[in-house]
Amino acid sequence: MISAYYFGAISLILIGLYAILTKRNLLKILVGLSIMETGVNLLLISVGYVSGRTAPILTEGATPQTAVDPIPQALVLTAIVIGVATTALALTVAINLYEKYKTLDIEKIRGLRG
Amino acid sequence: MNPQYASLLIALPLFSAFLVPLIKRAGKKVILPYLTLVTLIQTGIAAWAFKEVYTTGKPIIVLAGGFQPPVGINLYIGHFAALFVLIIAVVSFFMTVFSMKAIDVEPIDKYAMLFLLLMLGATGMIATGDIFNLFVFMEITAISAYALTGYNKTGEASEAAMKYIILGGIGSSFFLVGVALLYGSLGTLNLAQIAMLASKMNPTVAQAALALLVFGLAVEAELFPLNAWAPDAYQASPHPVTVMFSAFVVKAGLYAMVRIVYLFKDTPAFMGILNLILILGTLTVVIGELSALRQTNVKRMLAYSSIAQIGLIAVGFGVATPQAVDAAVFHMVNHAIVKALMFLAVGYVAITLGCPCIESFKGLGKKMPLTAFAITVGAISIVGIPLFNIFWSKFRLLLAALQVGKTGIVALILGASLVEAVYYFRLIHAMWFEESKDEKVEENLAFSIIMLLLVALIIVIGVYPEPVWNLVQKAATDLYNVANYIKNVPLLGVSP
Amino acid sequence: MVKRALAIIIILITGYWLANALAQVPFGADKMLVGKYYLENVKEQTGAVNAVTAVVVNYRGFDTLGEVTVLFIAATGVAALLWRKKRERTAKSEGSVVLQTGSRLLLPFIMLFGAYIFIHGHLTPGGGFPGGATIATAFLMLYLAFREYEIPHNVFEPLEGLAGMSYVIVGLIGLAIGGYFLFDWIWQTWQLGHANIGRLFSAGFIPIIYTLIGLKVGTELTGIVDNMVKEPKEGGQ
Amino acid sequence: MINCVQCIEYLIVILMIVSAIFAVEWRDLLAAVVGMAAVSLFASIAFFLLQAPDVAMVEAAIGAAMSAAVFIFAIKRTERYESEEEGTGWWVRW
Repeated sequence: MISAYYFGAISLILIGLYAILTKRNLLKILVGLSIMETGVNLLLISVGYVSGRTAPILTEGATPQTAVDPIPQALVLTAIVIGVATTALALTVAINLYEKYKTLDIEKIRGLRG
Repeated sequence: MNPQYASLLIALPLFSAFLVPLIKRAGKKVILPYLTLVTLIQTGIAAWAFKEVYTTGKPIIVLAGGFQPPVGINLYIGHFAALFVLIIAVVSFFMTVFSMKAIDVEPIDKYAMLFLLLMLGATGMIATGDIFNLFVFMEITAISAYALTGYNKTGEASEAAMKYIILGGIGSSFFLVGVALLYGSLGTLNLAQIAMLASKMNPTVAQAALALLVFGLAVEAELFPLNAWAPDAYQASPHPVTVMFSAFVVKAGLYAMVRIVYLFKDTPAFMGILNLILILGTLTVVIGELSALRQTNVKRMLAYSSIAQIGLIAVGFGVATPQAVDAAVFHMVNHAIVKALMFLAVGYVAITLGCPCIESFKGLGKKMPLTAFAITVGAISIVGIPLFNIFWSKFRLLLAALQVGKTGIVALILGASLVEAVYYFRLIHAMWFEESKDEKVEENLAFSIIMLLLVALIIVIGVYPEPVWNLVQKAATDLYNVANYIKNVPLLGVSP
Repeated sequence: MVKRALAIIIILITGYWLANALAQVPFGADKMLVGKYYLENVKEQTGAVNAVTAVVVNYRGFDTLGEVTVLFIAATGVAALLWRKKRERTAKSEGSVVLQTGSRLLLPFIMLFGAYIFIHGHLTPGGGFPGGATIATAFLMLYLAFREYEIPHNVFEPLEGLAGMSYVIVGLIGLAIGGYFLFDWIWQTWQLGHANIGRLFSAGFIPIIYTLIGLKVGTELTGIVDNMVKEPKEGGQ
Repeated sequence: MINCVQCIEYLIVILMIVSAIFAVEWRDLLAAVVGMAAVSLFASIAFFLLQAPDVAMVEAAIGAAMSAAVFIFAIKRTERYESEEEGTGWWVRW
């Protein structure tokens, strides 16, 4: 039996992948990419979770024995920022493409072919 | 000198990139000379690190923050990393000179920043000793590469950048899932410690994690299913950037992949992953060579050829005997030199004559004799004619494949060389034996010197391969000998 | 339809394979190795109460430097790709009176809140990234409320570069004083603030770095918004 | 036996998946972006339940707010509706 969070994370990754593989609208593909990244982040956090423990903030009451793993949280902080950076750049490129081709349909954008 | 100063390899490009907005105030003219100066200093630091590593025979371990490895992040500048950091710095230096002529699209200051950060990303990918830090550097490389690909702001450039971004996004997500699996079963992110604990890992998880990591890095390393971006990006990006892609960005990706896979050398998951790399590499070679055959745009043709060569290197790493790894690393070095020369020359032709299409190359021997000569030497070398450098690496690769009795790979290498011969001799024929009515063009002195330098390097390595071969063998041992790698990293005693 | 079916099949296979591998990584089990070391030593070694902050800034400081760089690249890339000779804002209508007055009124408070988030990063959840994003939201609000508004570019661009440079310089001072890049010289060499762990003036260079990160993230995100809002003027390239 | 915390967990995961499906399937791109922001918000609650308040804050501030804002600006400069044709486009091609 797989836990609810794992299930949610894998579903998000697969939904995002589905959007990337089948959609034709560029912004839709980027929405898919963004959802996929959220799924990956959720997966990383759930890997670091330890049942019954509290957040790794060691004020009164919380000891090292009762805190969850801080590393995945640090990793996800990084991953989220990287994700938004990629998204912003991708949208910029999409704007440039729209100015040139007046469409966001990837089937109609075919300047380069070998 | 304190070996920790090797961290300047990372700190210097970063600092200089952040300084550019202030430099810009002094005027647009100073930016490119400033870029040249920075890469020159970087080359100096890289040369110092290279000398240090190869004279003492010990890798430089940089501890960030002064924490010992599994706790803090470490940079591992071993024989391989030292060699490639030097190559990266030198190629970047040449490309800054080339940029002065080749880049006329505004805004130059942003170009300079992205250029420095692309160099930084590749350096970091090769030097780092931590798997998540590798991801961060991979993203630095990738995102600056996206921006530089689209830098010309034409429709084609934006399209290529878009393809690259989408594939890169999929790749980085896969990579992170792989990292999550690895971390979930081992509890550490340090490469040396992963290697130490690898045998304790559940084989199913190890196999899945490795496959995901290989797929994630295949975007940067241009292996088959995820390299659709490469020819477009090579064709559409500014010429100096194309050189950087081909000369070291790909290699950094490939190195990272091989480093991670070899950490699992003693586990049952290893053979399966090697087969995966072999299959991907073979497909890359076949498809790359066949696509190169029908190109009329020379830059795009070179791009496909570059992809095919990367496939050959991947096949060498997939065979994974010490000899094959030696040969693959040798091929990496040679390919970096040759492709830097080729893309530089073709880019130079494109900016002088307006287009990198085959028509510009007709009668190039009359118009730009020196450039045509450089392209010819590069082409002959890639095909694998004796007395040129790539002959030796292809030859060693053949020997290594024969040693383990994989005749399929022998056939692959020979077939690839044959196809290369066809399209490169077509180019050479167009350059020397076809007429053109255009005037002779004055060739730029700086570029001529760079090109002649690279040509000389090709021929010197071709005639006396031994010194470079010795260097390369040390570098390859660093990659292959994982036990030594674990021993060299001063791991703190954090154990279960 | 064939291709779509193919895509669905590929996705299902991937999902099954992922789930299979993940089943071997039990949810909720204690898998810590390095993490345990961090939790046990974080207070003595860094002085931070929030272990995540200590990991982000101290133990894995290199990652954070890279992360800041990634955002910097994105901001630079957006500016490079949207660069045109002449650009202007094309909003058709001014914001309503409520929006305009409200945003004027709220601006200082939002910025204060952002600053609070990044200065207290070592004590409470938060830190430079959400703090910077909060500051950027304040400017986003100004863009929405006023049709003609533009950020002061000649302050923001150098500030962005300066904040990044200062981060590298703090790291280089560590290299000069302690012998390691990004060494926490305030906490480990000068030993400032050892007496007040859990209060504001502790945790070595974490507050300094988080302030720099906050400024940098705020200016960069605002720069991205600014570039996205302005459209090329008709006739200008 | 299902206690209340688990109810909330299941509820959030289901809501997250449903909004992801809507985000992918809605033809109005503005609505799709709102769906994407909703995914981020629910993920942020999930992070909070998984004892990661730092990540929850960053996800809410950067993942949901900033990235949705940037998407909306991009939609303003391009077009709002996805075309009606059924898409089977493969971006990845040689």
